Amino acid sequence: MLLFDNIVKNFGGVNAVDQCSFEIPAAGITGLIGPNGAGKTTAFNLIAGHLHPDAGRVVFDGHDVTQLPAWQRQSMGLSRTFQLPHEFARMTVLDNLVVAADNRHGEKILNAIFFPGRGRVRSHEAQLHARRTLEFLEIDALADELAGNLSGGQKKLLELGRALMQRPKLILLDEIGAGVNRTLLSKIADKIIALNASEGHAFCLIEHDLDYVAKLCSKVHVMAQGRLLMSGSIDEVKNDERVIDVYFGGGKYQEST
Amino acid sequence: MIEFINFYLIPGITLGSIYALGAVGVSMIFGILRFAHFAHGDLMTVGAYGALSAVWVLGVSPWLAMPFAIGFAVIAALCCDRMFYKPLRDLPTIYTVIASFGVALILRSLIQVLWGTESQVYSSGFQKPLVYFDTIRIASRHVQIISATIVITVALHLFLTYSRAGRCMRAVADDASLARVAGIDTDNIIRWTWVIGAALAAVAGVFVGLDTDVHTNLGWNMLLPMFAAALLGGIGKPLGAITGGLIIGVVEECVSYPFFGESLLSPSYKSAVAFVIMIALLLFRPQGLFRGRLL
Amino acid sequence: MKLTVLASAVLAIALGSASAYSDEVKVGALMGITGPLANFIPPILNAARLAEKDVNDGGGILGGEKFTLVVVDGQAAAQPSVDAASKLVNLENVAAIMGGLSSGATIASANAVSIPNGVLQVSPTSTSPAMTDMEDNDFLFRIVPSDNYQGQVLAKMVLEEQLSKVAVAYVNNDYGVGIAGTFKAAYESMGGTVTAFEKHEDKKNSYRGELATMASSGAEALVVIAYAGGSGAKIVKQSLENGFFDRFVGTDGLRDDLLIEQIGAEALATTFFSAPTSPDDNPVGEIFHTRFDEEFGEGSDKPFVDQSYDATMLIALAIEKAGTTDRSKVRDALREVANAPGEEVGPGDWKKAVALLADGKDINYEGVSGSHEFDNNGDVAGFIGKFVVDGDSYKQIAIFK
Amino acid sequence: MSAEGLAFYLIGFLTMGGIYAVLCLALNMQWGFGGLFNAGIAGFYAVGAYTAAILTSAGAASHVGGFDLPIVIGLICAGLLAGITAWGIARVCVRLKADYLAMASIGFAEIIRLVVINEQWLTNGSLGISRIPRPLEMVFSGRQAEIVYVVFVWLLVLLTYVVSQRLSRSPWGLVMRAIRDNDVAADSIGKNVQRFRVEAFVVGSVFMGVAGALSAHYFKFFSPDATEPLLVTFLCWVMLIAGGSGNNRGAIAGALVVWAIWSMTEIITSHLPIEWASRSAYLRMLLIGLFLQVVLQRYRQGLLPERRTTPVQAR
Repeated sequence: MLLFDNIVKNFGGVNAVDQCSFEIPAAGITGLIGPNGAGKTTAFNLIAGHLHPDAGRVVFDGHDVTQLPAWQRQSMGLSRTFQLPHEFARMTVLDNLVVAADNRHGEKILNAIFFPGRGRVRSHEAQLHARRTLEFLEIDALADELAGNLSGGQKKLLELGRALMQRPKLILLDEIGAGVNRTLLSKIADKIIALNASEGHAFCLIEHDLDYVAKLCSKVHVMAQGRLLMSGSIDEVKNDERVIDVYFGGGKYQEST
Repeated sequence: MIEFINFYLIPGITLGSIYALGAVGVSMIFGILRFAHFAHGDLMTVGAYGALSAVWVLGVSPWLAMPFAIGFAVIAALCCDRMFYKPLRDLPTIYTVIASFGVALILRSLIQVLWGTESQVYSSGFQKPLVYFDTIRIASRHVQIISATIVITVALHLFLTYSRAGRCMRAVADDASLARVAGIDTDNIIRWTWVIGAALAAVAGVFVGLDTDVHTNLGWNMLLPMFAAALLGGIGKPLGAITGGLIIGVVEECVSYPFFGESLLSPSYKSAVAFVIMIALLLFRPQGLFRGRLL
Repeated sequence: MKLTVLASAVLAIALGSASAYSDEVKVGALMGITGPLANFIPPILNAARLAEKDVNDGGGILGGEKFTLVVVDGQAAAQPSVDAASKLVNLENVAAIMGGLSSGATIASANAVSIPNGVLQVSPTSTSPAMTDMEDNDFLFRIVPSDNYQGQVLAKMVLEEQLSKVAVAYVNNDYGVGIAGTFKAAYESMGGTVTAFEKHEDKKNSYRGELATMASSGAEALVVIAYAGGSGAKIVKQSLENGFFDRFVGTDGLRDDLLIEQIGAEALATTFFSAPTSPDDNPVGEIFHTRFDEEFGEGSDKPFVDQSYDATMLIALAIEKAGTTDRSKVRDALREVANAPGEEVGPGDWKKAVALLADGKDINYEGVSGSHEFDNNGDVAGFIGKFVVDGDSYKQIAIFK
Repeated sequence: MSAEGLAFYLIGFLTMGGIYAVLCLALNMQWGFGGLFNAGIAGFYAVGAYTAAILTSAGAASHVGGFDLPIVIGLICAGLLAGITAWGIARVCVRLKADYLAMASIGFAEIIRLVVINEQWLTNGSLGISRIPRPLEMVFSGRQAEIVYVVFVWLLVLLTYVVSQRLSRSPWGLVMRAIRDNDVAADSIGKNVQRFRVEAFVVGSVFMGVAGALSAHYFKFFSPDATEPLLVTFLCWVMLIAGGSGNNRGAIAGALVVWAIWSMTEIITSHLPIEWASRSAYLRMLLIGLFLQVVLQRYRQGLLPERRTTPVQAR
């Protein structure tokens, strides 16, 4: 599904991502873990197109998307959520989802001015879809609330819902669990598993909580210092000496992060 | 060539010195308080009129009146911050920017009510310039302005490098969040920013009055070149702002020099120079020459 | 909503106060108090006040009623001038409007307010040639000659001084561009050579670069068409300091006491100025200036002071002549009181003028700034005087017609 | 003062107020929907005004112009040219963050102003363009013409309002709001942020050009002093903030209320004794400055705050 191929990204002399390569399969839920500063979020930004690599290439669904801006990758079926909530604060929850739907005709400015009817059907569909998504995520009661007034956890759900609106092939979840209470967290996990099973969305998620990763992910990539440390099942990863060293050991990887 | 130095370069450096002193405040306020302060030019005007009052009342020379200029401008700046900017500090900066537009209007109208609108001079008459080596002609007030700017620059550099307040200011300008973690008293830093910014603006205002005359639009007319200077030097870099001011001043004066027989640009387009530099910078090197902060 | 309440309260108060007096004759003064011309305003306003005072001290207008000037701020720009003129015409119900200082403000307010509402407007200072052939139904007048005129006279004056090569530095606004353009055309057609012709913005601090270029063009003198309080004094000062020019020719904008204050009379010994004036057999200028300085302390030599007084006085005379505040009658009366023939009256002669008018005699106002004979376009030909510096003031030495 | 006088004052007031309403609606398209901090309104206003003036005025020897074209064509061209200018500027500038965009747009507006006052062959420089016609001038004259023009202006306010309302209720408007709230997230949901911003900047500027053309026809004369940034850019911002950015009716209400305050404060100050005349004008400016601060601190939402309901109604 997605190939992260030999990517280098340099910020002011520091290689945040350094010749890192991994693959995200078309089915299943992939985890991306690593200590703080390992370059995980940078990798996500590179995949989603919010950053562009200094070297290497990103291949998505068989297309080289390295040079494409984020919005084009999204329309190819690549969605994401953010580590810190990026809601549209002054819009209602429902609109936050509706806007994410594709409405090519309605979004043309000349149509908006001269043919306000074009795109109306699509808007109607998008609203229905948005309401169904909110129901599925169990936040439909908040549909008319301004998104800025939501709690941190609710915003995470909102972002997940927004990412689902264009029926993406792959969804990147950046610390979906951070700042979310236990109950909501396991609810989110259930939703992700359900979505993966029923709708066939592939997921890749960054997460610190290894138990959470274990619950969700079939395969895990471990990053450290901008490089891929290893890949494998969660059990393999948990028992790997290098990983333990990075996470707990104060070994050679710790110093530089 | 000697004509170029006398009539283009030296006036350019003088103008640049004035821009430079004004731009320091713009740059620091932009870096620390994170908004474009549109009333900064009018702080210059407040300073110039403060000195004018002292010249009138006490009959002293404008140089001795400088403390009054600084006092007026600093008080004005601190009051405006307290009354108009502080209540908006937690909002998006756009509100503060618009507020500063209003403050510019308030300051200017106050000056017009209190001092009237006719243009004034500190002292009348004209002096023949000093002549060096039979060729270089430079007005003594230009010598004074330029050397005073050098002294101020050195003092500012020492303050920012060696005093605690100065180091804190630089830290906040570089990275506000980091500075907060390090336990820096932000309110205090903000106060220092206003004091230094306003004081230098006042000095610049008095310099304008010394060089030409004092009128109520004096600072407002110079605002955009000062912004350009602050951007050129890099936001939050006081010494960068000084360099930027000098560059803008010199370039503005020198573009109309007939380098190749024809002047590069009609003098009536002089003011466009600062804008062109500013726009080019925004597009190609928004961090400025000295790697300033990007907002 | 509170704002709407506030706005209606403001309106209510205003309406109340507007209708409070009724036995007064109101004339609007459309000034640019704030805005780019702000630093010229105080003496101009004082001159209008002096005219108001002269009328009231001389027994009032229309049989003893109070003559009141309503001053509004047009900010020397089109939008606020139109708005201010509309208030004068519609709310204050003025009989006529004195003003519009910059041509842009005058033309816009006349087009949008005075002409459609049929109100006489007399501008004391607008010099734009565009005003000459406006379709104004004869409601718009001005008492300064169009730029076309002063420029031509100035050219004659310069040639008479044996200056055949001059450089021209002019400020880039309607005043500077207008006079400079006609000066250049006239001067060159009479055989003079303009060696350099540069416009400038009046907010700059240094003009040394332009001046150096102009100095090297071989000119014998520098013609400065700019306001002394704006760029004019700076240009003269910087030229003298650096030895670019030692001889200057100025217009009424430069002929300002401020110039002598800043430069000193000595350095200006060879400099001469053109300015609209009155014919020499009408020595009212001197008396007026003395009275003005007694009343207000200073400022009689500032630009446009004379014109402001004359415009206000002419309007007052026209109202008296019309015998009513009816707007179109006031307009019709203006030419009659301003133009010859008729018994001559001057500034301060209000009582005499009223008496003459009461006797049914024709009068002819000869003002401080000229004799004001309006042509069909509402323009005056005017007299241009030649002035030189005399001590700390100016002296008229010749008159051109 | 008579009822008739009051009526015609109100007509004059509504004409200027209407022109400001168009400007304010245009700014709302840029700032209210799109979060674009345009501080160079005066520049687009000038482009529109001069385009209309040059195309519709009677002949003149001193500058290009005198095409004597119908006013409608002048208006359309004014909008188009302002839009094209805005497109050029937007292509390079809209990616800048708010404060930087403000500075860049001020810079461009100043350059436009310098071109206008210096290129005499084109604009007649500081002497201005005269003999600009008004609609139906042949038929109506005097006070009737005032009434005709106020109707004309408000028809264009209506047009601007309809366009603005359609935009804000369309999916395009929804995306614009999303971009305003969070451009990175809008990018991540597949919206071409750059394209939308350029569109918003251009469409707003088109109407700023139209507003410029309207004032040129109103004054029948246009010179650079009518493009003073204080009177165009600054005042327009105060109007939008006071009226409620993001709300089209708020933009119109803000334009009228602030113009009323701007205009009516003078009715009081002009009744002060004449010795006060020059001072009171500054006191008035001072009051307007303070009024802005009060609005910013107390009534930040404006008269009519942004509506939160879903713009596209589900049926």
